[in-house]
Amino acid sequence: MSIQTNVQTSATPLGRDELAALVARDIAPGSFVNLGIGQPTLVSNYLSEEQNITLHTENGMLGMGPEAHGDEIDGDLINAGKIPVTELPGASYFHHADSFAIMRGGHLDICVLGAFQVSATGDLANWHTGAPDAIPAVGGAMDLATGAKDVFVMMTLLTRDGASKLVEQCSYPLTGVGCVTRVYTDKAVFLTGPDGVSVRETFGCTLEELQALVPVPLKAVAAVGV
Amino acid sequence: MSIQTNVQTSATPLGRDELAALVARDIAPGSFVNLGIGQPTLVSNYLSEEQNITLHTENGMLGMGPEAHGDEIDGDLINAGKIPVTELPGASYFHHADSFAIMRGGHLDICVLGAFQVSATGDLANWHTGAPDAIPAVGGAMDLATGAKDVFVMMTLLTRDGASKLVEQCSYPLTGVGCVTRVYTDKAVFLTGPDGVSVRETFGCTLEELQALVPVPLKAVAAVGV
Amino acid sequence: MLNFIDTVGEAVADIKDGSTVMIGGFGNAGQPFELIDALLDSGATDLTVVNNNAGQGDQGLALLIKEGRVRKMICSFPRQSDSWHFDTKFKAGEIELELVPQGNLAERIRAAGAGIGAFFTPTGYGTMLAEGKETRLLDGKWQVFETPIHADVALIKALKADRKGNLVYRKTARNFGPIMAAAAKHTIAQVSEIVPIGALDPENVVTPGIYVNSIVKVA
Amino acid sequence: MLNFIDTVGEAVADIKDGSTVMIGGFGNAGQPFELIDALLDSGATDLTVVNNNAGQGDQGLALLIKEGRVRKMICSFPRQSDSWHFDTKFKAGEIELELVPQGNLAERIRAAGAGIGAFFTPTGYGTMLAEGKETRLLDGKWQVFETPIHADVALIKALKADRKGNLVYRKTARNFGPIMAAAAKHTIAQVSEIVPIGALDPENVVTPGIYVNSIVKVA
Repeated sequence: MSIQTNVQTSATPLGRDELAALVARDIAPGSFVNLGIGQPTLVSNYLSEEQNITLHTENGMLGMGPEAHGDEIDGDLINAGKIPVTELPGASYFHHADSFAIMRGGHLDICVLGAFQVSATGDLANWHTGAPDAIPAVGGAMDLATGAKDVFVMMTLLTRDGASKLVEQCSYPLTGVGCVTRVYTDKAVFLTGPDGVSVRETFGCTLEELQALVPVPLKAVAAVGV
Repeated sequence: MSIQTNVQTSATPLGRDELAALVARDIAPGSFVNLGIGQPTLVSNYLSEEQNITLHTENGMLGMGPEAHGDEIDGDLINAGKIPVTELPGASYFHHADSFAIMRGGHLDICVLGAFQVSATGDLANWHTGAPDAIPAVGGAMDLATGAKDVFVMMTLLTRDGASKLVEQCSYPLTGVGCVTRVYTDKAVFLTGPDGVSVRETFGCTLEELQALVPVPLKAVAAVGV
Repeated sequence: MLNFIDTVGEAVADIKDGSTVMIGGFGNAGQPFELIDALLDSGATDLTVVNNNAGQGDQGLALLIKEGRVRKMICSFPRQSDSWHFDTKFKAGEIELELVPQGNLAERIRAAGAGIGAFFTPTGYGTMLAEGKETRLLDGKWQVFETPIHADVALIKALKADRKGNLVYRKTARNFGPIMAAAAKHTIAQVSEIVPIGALDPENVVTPGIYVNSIVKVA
Repeated sequence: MLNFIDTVGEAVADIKDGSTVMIGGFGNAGQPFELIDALLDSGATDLTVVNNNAGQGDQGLALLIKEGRVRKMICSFPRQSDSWHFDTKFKAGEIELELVPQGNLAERIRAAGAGIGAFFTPTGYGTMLAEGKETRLLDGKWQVFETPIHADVALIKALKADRKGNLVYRKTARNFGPIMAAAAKHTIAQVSEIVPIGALDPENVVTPGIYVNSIVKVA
C-alpha cells in the first residue's frame, strides 16, 4: 500500500461498495481482522484469496467464511450480528473470554467499525445516541474499539442533515478514547491520531472543498516512499 | 464419616501408611482432590474405586491415574512432582492458567499437603525454612493452600528434636493464612479454625498426654450425630 | 456432586427465588431453551439474570422477563428489534439493567470462576459505562477496575457430556458456556447426547466435569 | 505474519540481547529443548527468562544460565536437586530472581496475553512473596495486586501445527504453551508434525494461529 500526498483519486464520491473495496485493498496480506456489524461487513466481499485474511468473530471463532445460504445454514454457526455464516478450513472455535482476550490483548491487526462520530484525536462514538429514552446496548463495540492494533471507521462523512461526523469533540457518548486510526468516508480517507487529522485521498472534492465541510483542521498526508 | 468425642482410636501412633489410609477414608465419595508432593501422594494408594475420587494435578490434568511403570512411562504425562503418571478414562487436559483457575476458584474439594508448621488458626508454613542462605522455591504451594474448599495437612506431630509442629504462631515463612482445616498426624487428628484447635481422635495417647506435647490449647470435638 | 437428571423440570427445581442465574448462549446459538422454559414453569422469581442479551421475541428469556420473574438483567446488548418484553419492562421502570461491554462481561464471569477478586481492563475507559469506577494507568493505558460476576446457578447448553460430566460444544454455540459453568455454584447443562466415560478424547474436553453438577439430555 | 522455518537456528536468530524470553514446559514435558539449544548457540545474552523452573542438570535452560546469558529468572521453583548452575549463580549474586507462586505466574502470563492491566489474587496474601504489594479485601478474602508478565519472545513446544499456525499439544506437555504464545510479541513453536490446513478439527485447536509467528519442525 502506498501512502501519497493528498490526491483526488476519484471524480465522484464513493458508494458503499467502492468504499468497502478500498478498505479491503488497504488490508495487508495475512492480517487478522474483525469486521463490525453493518457497513463494515461489506468489506468481506472484496477480500481476495491471495490476501489470506483471517476473519475473527467475537462470539468465538477465527476463520469465519462468507454468509451461509440454503443448506449451509447451521444455527450453531453465526457471526456477531447473529447472521448464519460458514467455516473456512483452518478455522478454530473458543469461548467468549478467550475470544475477547484476542481483541483486548491487541492481537487483531485491524478492526473495521461503523460510527456516529469520530473526533480529531480518534475518539469514537458508535453505540448510543444519548437520547434520554433510548435503551442502551453496547455489545462488543467498546472491546473492538479498544483492542485492535488499527481501528478503521467506515461512515458517510455527513449526516442526512449535512453535519460532519468528523468532529472536534464527540457529542454522542463515547465508545472509546483515541482509538481510531483511519476514517474511510464517501468523500475522503482521513488518518487520525495525536497530531490531528490528515487526508490521504479525496473523492469528488478537493482538499479545500473538503475542509469547508469539516470543522477540524485538515492537512494533506506527507508523501511517503516514492 | 462420623465425628466423635475425643476417642483414642489406636493404641499406638500411626505409621505413614496408616495415616494415608485414614485420610483416604475421610475423603467423601465423588470428591475432586489434589494430593501434594511427598507424604500426601501416599493417600492415592488407599482410595477405593467406589469412592470415585478424581485427582487433579496442577500441571494441567484432571483424572490422573497411578504412577506409570515400564512401558506406561510417557514423558508428556507427569504429575506436579515430575513423576510419570497414567491417565484414567474420563480425564481432561488444560493449560496452566486454566489449571490454577480450578484451584484458585475454589473448585477442588480437598487438597492434602505436607507442612513444616501449622498454627492454631490454620496458618500453614510448608515452603521455606527461612534460612538466610536457602534458595527459595514455592511452586504451587501457595495456590494449593489458598484454593481448595478444605486443606488437609499430613505431618508428624513433632520434629526430630521433639518440638511440636502445631504451634501458636508459625516461625517459618507462611504459605497461606488461616487456610488449614484439618491436620492429620501420627499422634492425633486436629481440626483447626477461627475457634481454635479441636482434637478428633488420638493414636497411642490420651488427650491429656497430647496436650503436654502441644503448646496450643486443645479441646475435644463435640459429639456430632448419635 | 454430579447428577444425571431425567427432565429439565427436575433439573431446575431447586433454583430459589432471588437467585442469580447465568444463561448461556449468544443469539440462539447455545441458548438452553428447554432449561429456560423449565425455569419459567418452576415459578422462581426475583431473579438476577446474566446473559449476553435480554430476550428476543416471545420465547425463552423474553418470557421470563414478560412474566415479571427477572428483577435485574446483567447483559451487553438488551435492545434488539424483537426485545419488546424487555423494552416494556425497562421503560416502565420494572426491571433493573446493568449494562456491561461484552468482553468485560465475559472476563468478569471468567474471573469469578478463576477466583480472581478484581481486574483492570482498558475496555470502557472514558465512557459512560465506566463512570464512577476506579481507573488506573497501567501498561501505558488507562484501565477500569472491574469485579467478578458470580452466580448461584448456570444454565448452559453443550453438545455432549460423558458420565464424568466432561462437556464438548459445537461451533459458535460454545460462547459463554465454559466460563459460566465455572462461575456458578451449581451448573446445569442440557446436552444432545450422553456418552460413556472414555468416549471423549481428554485432549478435546472443553469443560472438565469438575464444573458441572447436573446434566439432562434434551432430544 | 506466520513463517515456517527450516532450522531452529534461523528461528531464534532475531532474538536480541536484553530480551524477555518465555520458555514453555514443566519439568521436561513441553520443554522446547532444541529451541533453547539454538538460543544458546545464538549468543543472545542479558536475557530475562520466564519459565516454571530455573534449569535442571546440564542441559537447556541450565546451560543458558551457566554461560551467563540470563540476567534475571522469573519462575516459581528454581531450587531442585539438580539446579546446580542456577544455585551457583544465585549464591554468587550473578543472577536476579523474581519468585512467583506458580498460579500467579500462570495468571500473570495469561493477563499479558488477554490485555488485562492487573488483577487481584488471594494467592500469596500474608506471605513474604506479597511483601510491599498492594492488598485489598475482595469477595471476603484479602487479595494481592499482581501485574501481567509480557515477553518479547516465547519459545514453546507443541505436537502439531497446521499451515495456519493452529497448534495442538500432547497431554501434560500443554502446560504453559498456550498462555505464553499469547503473552509474547513473537512466538516460536517447535512441533513434531506440520499438517495441511483442514487437518486439525476447529473444535480441538488449542492455540489459534493468530498467536504463532514462527514454526519449525523438530524431528
